[in-house]
Amino acid sequence: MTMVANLSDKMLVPQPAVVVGRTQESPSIFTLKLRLEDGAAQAAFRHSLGQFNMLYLPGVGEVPISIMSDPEDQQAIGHTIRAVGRVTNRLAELQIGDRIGLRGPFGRGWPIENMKGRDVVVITGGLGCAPVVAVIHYILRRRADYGHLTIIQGVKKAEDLIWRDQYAQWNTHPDTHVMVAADEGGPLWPWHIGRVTDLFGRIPMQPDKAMAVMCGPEGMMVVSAKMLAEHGMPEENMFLSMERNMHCAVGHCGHCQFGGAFVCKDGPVFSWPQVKGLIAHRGF
Amino acid sequence: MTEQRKSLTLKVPVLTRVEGEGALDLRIVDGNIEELRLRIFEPPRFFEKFLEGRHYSEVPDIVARICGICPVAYQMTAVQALEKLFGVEVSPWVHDMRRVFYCGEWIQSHALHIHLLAAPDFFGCNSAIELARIHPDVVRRGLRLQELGNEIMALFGARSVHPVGLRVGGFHHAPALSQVKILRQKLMDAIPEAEALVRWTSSIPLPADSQPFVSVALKHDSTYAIETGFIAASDGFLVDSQEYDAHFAEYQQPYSTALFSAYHQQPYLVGPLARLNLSQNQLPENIRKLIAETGLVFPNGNVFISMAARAVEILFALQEAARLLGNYAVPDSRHVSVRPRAGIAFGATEAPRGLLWHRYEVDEAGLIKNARIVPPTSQNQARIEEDLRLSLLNFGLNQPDDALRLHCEKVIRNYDPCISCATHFLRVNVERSSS
Amino acid sequence: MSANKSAKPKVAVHKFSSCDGCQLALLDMGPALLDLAEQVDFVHFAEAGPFDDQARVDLAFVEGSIATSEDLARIRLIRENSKMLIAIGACATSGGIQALRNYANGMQWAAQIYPQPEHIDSLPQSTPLSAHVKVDFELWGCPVNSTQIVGFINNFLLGVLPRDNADKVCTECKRRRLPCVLVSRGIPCMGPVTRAGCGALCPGLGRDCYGCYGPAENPNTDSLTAQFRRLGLSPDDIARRFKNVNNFSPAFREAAAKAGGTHD
Amino acid sequence: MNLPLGTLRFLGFHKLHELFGELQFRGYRCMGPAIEYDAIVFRELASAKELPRGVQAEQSPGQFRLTRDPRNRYFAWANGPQAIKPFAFAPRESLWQVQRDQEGALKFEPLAPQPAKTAIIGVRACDLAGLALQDAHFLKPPYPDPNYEIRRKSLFLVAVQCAEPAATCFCASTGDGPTPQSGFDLTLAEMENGFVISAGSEAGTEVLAALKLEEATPKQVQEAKEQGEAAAQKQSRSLPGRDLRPVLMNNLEHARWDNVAARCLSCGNCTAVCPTCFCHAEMDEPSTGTGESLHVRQWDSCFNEGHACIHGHNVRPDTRTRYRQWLTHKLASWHDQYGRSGCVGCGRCITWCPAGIDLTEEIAALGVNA
Ligand SMILES: Cc1cc2nc3c(=O)[nH]c(=O)nc-3n(C[C@H](O)[C@H](O)[C@H](O)COP(=O)(O)OP(=O)(O)OC[C@H]3O[C@@H](n4cnc5c(N)ncnc54)[C@H](O)[C@@H]3O)c2cc1C
Ligand code: SF4
Ligand code: SF4
Ligand code: SF4
Repeated sequence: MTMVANLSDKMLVPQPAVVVGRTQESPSIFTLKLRLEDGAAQAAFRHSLGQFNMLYLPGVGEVPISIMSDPEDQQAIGHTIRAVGRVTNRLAELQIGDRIGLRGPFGRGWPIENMKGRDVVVITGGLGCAPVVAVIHYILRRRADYGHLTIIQGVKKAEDLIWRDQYAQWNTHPDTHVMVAADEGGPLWPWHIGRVTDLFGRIPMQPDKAMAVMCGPEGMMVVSAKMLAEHGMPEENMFLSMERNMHCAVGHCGHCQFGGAFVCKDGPVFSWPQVKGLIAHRGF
Repeated sequence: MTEQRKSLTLKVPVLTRVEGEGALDLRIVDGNIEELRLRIFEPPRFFEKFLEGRHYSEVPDIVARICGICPVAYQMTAVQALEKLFGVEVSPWVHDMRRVFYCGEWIQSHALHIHLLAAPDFFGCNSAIELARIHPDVVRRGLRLQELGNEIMALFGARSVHPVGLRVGGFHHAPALSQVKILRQKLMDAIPEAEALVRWTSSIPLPADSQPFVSVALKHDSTYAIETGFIAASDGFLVDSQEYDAHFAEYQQPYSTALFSAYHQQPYLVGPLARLNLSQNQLPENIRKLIAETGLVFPNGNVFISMAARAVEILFALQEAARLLGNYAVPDSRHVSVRPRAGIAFGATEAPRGLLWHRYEVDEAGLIKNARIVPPTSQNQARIEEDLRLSLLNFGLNQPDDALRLHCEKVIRNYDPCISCATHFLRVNVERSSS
Repeated sequence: MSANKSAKPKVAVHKFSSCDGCQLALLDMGPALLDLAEQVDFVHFAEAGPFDDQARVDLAFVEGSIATSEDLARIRLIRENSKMLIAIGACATSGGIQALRNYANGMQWAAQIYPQPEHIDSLPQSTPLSAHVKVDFELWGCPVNSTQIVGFINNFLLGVLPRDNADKVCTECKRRRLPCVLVSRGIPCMGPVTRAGCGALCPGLGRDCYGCYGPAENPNTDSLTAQFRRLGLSPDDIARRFKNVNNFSPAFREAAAKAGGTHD
Repeated sequence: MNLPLGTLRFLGFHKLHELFGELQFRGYRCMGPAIEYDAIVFRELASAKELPRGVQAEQSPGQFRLTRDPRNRYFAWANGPQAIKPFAFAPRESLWQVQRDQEGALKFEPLAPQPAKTAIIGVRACDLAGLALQDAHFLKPPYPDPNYEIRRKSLFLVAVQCAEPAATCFCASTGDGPTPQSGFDLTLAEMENGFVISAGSEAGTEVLAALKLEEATPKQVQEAKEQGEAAAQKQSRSLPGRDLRPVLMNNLEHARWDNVAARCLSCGNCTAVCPTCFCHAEMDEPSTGTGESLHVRQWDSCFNEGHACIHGHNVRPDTRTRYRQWLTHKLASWHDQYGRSGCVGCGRCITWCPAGIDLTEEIAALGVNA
């Protein structure tokens, strides 16, 4: 009993934040730019890539949402959100000027510094996955600092791929390859039909030095990690972002436990060796 | 003057501000009432059947569901009937606290009836919410009293609708002294409010509409009867609850899912006015004085006075509960042990709306073989129709439709009919002949 | 936020076969009822006065079970007229205590009871609303309490549905720091299979829960039945535990049938 | 005047009321054992006279029965359903509130509890061990929980050595009892006509000094020691004290999980009575028409539906995975988190499980030998 906590600790009680920008990315996905109302707090806000905030709708509830904006952007905090349920559907109705609560940043993010100079493989599945998109943006903005960038996305059906233009646009960057696979293709589907893992043989990388960042359905990440290992990537170079139920975000409420780890503070980004023992087990 | 109307059919498809759903059909032909029906169409709920095969200990939780507004009445009548059959003597503490518990229901139900159901009629309002715009203090006072009634019930039963504290043999739980002290203080503080309520209800101008009828209620020689007494009628009749059947008969009308009831072949009144008509001299001194002061007179043949009668009973129930809680102590035991015995159990108590009668046949294992429950609204049904006829003639059949309709509703609401109670399932003793 | 604050939401309260107890969650609120009436517009609430059973509304709270053919037509109309339909109470969510007649031949009962059963309009079964129309939210309990209804309205005013809580009564019992009476008194508490919401009223009085909030999520009625047997209950006793206020909910119905016994 | 920590004194039964008096004089309300619904719980006691003397309890899986203690002692009962947990980690409390004004501006305000200073009399060694684990969890930097901390600091703990462990106790095997070792302000060992008493904190030594007691005789001290050892010997259940990570985590698909799931009610009673379980849920309670909302937290359990929900998917939808989460967290992953097992051997989850599930038996059935 040594620490005396400051009651108004911004990490435990939300601070008012105002919506300063809003973009509809797809019918159900939108991006909010938020600014803490307290100017000093906004100026002091620092996060690292892969961390998340708790966004709070008064009277409704709090949800964990990854921070999308560039860590060097101090004007606003960006969040790309998919409207899926009670809180996020309501967040989708926010307009510029509206206020919500925000606390954060929480958790451990991507080892972005360690990736410098290396080939990077980004693997995501299902619908667009915010935490890795932030990595893509980050690298593309500092293109010269990184080696080959391969973006691999798997979807079930061709129509599930959102941001088609975005993928096409990423593909135009130097040393950047976008590979998309759909289990079921469709007319004018320019990419692979089949499983994502079919594409692994074609990743331009120096496997022993490359790093992988993954986010998406856990089953997909498990298969991807195994395949990458088969292609020669050391397990400790693979990272993934996990999602679990979260209420407090500071390791107290117990909901996000994954074995001995609290995803909120020990993650959400983990290295593959940290999680590989349990991730395949239904129930953890 | 409007000319004498030839014929009129008035239908009120759903009576508002009554508990449960019923309708009124009125047909006037050539200045005569050809048809007048209080039509209760709620589907029957067959409670007596549900009770068959149940253990006696389950009865309080089941019969409560007959009515959300007066569950205590059903629970109390049932447990007392069963205790009498089983030869169970409850402790004085249980006895007193049950009366307090019952007072809570009277306060709650009466305050609800006055403010949410009946009073708006007398101010040309459609609801208490509208009435609150004209008389906010009156309505708030009424709702506070209602809340207090709920609190008393919750003290013993954890909630006021379908409370869970009563059992055959006593209570499940005794509230802590500290809780009782706080509540008692609130009751004391509310007494002046209840007095003001009596004054207010008695100051509301009422139609002069005195009618001859028999009042039936429980009567007790030393207290104002609530949970115990003999069944009495204003014609001097007095019997034990066991003999109810010999004097009261139920019958069906094709338009109603609630049975009608007759006392010696005639309609009769049960409820607060009937009680005051029979037992006003059992009220404490100060209440009788207040009654005299306000000009209220009992016995009274004007059923419109029922609202004031309820106010008087609220005051009485508050005082009575406060009195009984005065020397409260947590008892050593909250209930006595019960050993079932085969036989027939009878019980009667005064539900807020009037006499409630139960009869259970029980086997030696304590399982219910059959049950009969006669709720107050069934008993009032015939009287309501009779009143409507007399009252309409008195009011004048040539009044505009709306006025007629409103008058009928007003008359019906006086009785605070509870349709949920009435249709809990109904049963008549009819001789069925089969060929 | 974008919620349209200009118009108060229109609310209807309807009643079907019931004891009226669930509507009391509103009528028993005390003066707070008047404050609530500031936030929403009760356009139909027969027991409280406002009558407009054909009104188009944002929220319809419906008490009672469907028991007559007339009920059937009425609930369909209410569904059509309501943006959101909320079933309140055991009657509306599981058929209520009157669903006990579903186990017998209801019409036969009517014949035993009424001299002229032909005047009684009664469907063969008493059923929950969800058997006939789409229900947007269910508030369980016999009766529901004001916290549930007002909580629903408060959430609705914020543009969301409340979080559903289908945890067991035990969770509330333990938060109240009550000793478990099943363990300390050996009485057959239904808490472990019953949905939370009442605040563990019965164990709070030292007695057993009798399941009036209906089945909880993931209820292990088999295990509880086994425990009741160990406490000395007969198959009949056990069947009756489940055949109570929420007898027609699938979980309790099945448990009662499995318990065996002769009670019907 | 303080005494050196560990000084042993003797408090005769006739002086027990002085302990209450001294604590009350120092502004503590005294919480002690009381009988409620045929169980032993902690309630505020006005004086030592209200202690239920001569009460004992027989405990077995799913059953708790009060009995008479032939020796008429004060603390012959081993433990009741409640540990210290609810006093520090409230079952339900508001954390903060928010107010939205007409213009839509938000104001957040933390809500700090203001607990009365509370002395708990009759704390057991297992409870102290449990509290130490809760401290480790809630007070861990960088975000110590302020509400927990405030409540925790309001406590003064009077521990009692267990002389009569229940049949469900196994604290000896986990190394947490039956004699309190640390974490208390005062500790008592009940003897024939009084208590050997000593202090474990500054606050405790002050109270002890103020009581002006005789020193305990070497004989009394020896007897107390032997009583503790004998109590440890009496325990019939046990749990391997070692790290069970390897065995449990290698048996995640064992058939026993299905077997226990068939019996488990998934009611969460075990987690509620456990002195170490810390899971809680947060939620919001908007009020009507005022723009105000409370942010509340309350005890949650890994046996509850919402514990592991993520959108459109429940990570632990069934009892098998929920029970496995509970047992593997308690006995295995706790080692990763706090360097030891999360079980302190109090046996509460065994007694208070309405289905009588016994974790020591489950562990054995999973093939783990003591
Ligand atoms: C670390 C982290 C980062 C995330 N980043 C993003 C992001 O950048 N963009 C985005 O759109 N979504 C993100 N999510 C998922 C997002 O938190 C959920 O979609 C959201 O909580 C759903 O809430 P709801 O009330 O709208 O949905 P509902 O389905 O109504 O919620 C139901 C219940 O599940 C819980 N819940 C549902 N999904 C999650 C979840 N994934 N994590 C935790 N609890 C959940 C809720 O708390 C609630 O108890 C992230 C989740 C985590 C854990
Ligand atoms: S659910 Fe229960 S309280 Fe509600 S109306 Fe039906 S019987 Fe009455
Ligand atoms: S008393 Fe009933 S509700 Fe409470 S914990 Fe025990 S079984 Fe559950
Ligand atoms: S404890 Fe059970 S029976 Fe009692 S009120 Fe709650 S849900 Fe109903």
